[in-house]
Amino acid sequence: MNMTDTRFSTPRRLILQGIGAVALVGLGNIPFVSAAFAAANDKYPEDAFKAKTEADAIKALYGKPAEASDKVKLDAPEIAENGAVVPISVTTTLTDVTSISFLVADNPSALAASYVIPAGTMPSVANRIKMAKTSKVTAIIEAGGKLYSATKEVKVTVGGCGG
Amino acid sequence: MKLFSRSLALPLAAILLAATPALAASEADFKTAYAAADAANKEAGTLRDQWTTTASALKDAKKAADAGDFDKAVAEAKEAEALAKASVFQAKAEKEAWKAEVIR
Amino acid sequence: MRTAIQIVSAALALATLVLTGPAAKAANSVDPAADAKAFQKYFTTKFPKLKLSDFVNGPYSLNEDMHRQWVEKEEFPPYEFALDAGKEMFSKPFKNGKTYADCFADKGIGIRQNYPYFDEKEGKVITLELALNRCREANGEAPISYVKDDMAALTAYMAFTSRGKPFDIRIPSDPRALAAFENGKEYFYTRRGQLNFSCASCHVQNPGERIRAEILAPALGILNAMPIYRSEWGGMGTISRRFISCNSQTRGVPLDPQSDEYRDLEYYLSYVSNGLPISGPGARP
Amino acid sequence: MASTIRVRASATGDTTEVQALIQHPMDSGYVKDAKGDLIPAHFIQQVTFECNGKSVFVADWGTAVSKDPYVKFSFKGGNKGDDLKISWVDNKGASDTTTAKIA
Repeated sequence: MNMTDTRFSTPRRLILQGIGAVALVGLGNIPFVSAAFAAANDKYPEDAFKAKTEADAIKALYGKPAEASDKVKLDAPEIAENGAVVPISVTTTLTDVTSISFLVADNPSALAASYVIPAGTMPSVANRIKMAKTSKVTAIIEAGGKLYSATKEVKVTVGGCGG
Repeated sequence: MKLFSRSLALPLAAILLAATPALAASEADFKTAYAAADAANKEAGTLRDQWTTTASALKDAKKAADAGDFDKAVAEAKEAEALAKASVFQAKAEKEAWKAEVIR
Repeated sequence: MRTAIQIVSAALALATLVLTGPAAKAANSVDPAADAKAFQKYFTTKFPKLKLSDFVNGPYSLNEDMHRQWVEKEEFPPYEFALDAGKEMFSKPFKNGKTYADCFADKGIGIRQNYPYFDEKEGKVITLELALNRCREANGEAPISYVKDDMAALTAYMAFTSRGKPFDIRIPSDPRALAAFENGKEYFYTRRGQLNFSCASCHVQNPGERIRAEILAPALGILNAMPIYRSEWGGMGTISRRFISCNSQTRGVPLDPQSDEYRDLEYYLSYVSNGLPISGPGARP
Repeated sequence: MASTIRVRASATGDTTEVQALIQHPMDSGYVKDAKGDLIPAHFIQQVTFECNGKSVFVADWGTAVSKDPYVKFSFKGGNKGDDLKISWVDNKGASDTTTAKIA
């Protein structure tokens, strides 16, 4: 792997490239979208983002519990280089995915980001989030109307020798 | 490891110096203590090695004096002086000491 | 009170004696080339697995977890906006119609690796940041801050046009140039601030070690990625800003940006990294 | 004024990979400024991505998304040369839109 990638303009074929291009079989069938909860349509889920705890956020957003699943591949650093920019991404082999969310348990409000995944869009997202302190980070994937999750702990502290 | 032995000597010395005033300090006491601290800090400035902690101790001293609490003001000024003197000592000591650390 | 200060000086005197005793070899003959060779050898021996050019990535070449986070950021780097702003500023003419390109060799493109240089007329080190402000003043414009975004954007664009080119710092056989190099070296190894650290304490004795969330970068190649977008600052930082923040980290009062010590320090650090490629602008924790 | 949205959209086969970087302070409302006063919350709440009039991705963001936010995803059904329309709106009602061609 090329350690110093100095070609700025051309798109990079780096190890993270694989995450974006996860081919998903069986997308042909049109999923019935029960617009029961905000996550399904495009309205901004205001109260989910206002919820303090993870449980409240998930309830407000999806209205059902999530079960851990090894089909949800959450990629997060062990020690964040800086709490302000923590690269987090998730991908899955689950099919019929309609929504993906990231939650940080110990942030002032747990829900960090939530994504609507229309039919035809791959079930994988990469983004950069902020973490107040060391905390469990959870990715939730809504597939076929059910919730699946994966959790990792990310250590966060300030840098430097104090000043 | 030499990195730690030296850096502990200085902060410890500064804490040792929190003098306890016997009788209530007056504004004059504060002025002399502050002048001494300020002079030492200026010398550190000429040696290009002032400490941020000296600056904040001087600021606290002035704030206490403005509030009329001259006991606290003198104590802060004394601490500022000690810190400033330590920084002057550090700068002078380092005039030679740095050569020992150069990569050869 | 008096006795307390004597205790301090006694303890320090003892510590200094212990240290300077063994290495009392006189280092008064200034030989930059030998310094640079020894400097690079120290780091390549300390990190045998790294190629010389890897050192320009600082902490990211010394820790796999950090490296992955860096690779992710480099996919679409946060300094993208500063780079575009810098490119725009660089070509926007001054009130007198001239532009920065008129102040620099090769119109300012692909020349970052030659900075800082020693100006024999003035007898002092000229850094890229100083040259940019001088160009503004020569064209009737007000100088800009050395630590704020505009200067970082301009130097980001100029660094970008030099990406991959090896550092090529020259020391003319002018005694004042040798003195500037030596002055920079002295500043680099001098302990300062209440925490009593020198630049070398962290970047020579402890690169690759953790200092809370961060991994200390090796001193070799430490300026190659400048200016840097630091997550810590949530914005760009010039070399001036980095020196200032390093000083205050050790509780030392920073000097003014572009003061003699800082320019000479940049001269020393750039010279000993000759041959390593420019990789700025960079992203850092 | 240059757009605040930087996009890279490249199609390989029938899968288009999209990367977006948006210039925005993303203030969470929990941070104090130098004087010690709280910087009011100012963050992008929703970003919509449409290709040929069809929504391909919607991002709902809270106060924990990084400054100059970045997101990457892929979708099927986009071809080289198609338009990808991206627009965001923040909690103060400000917004920006840009249209990029799939490379």
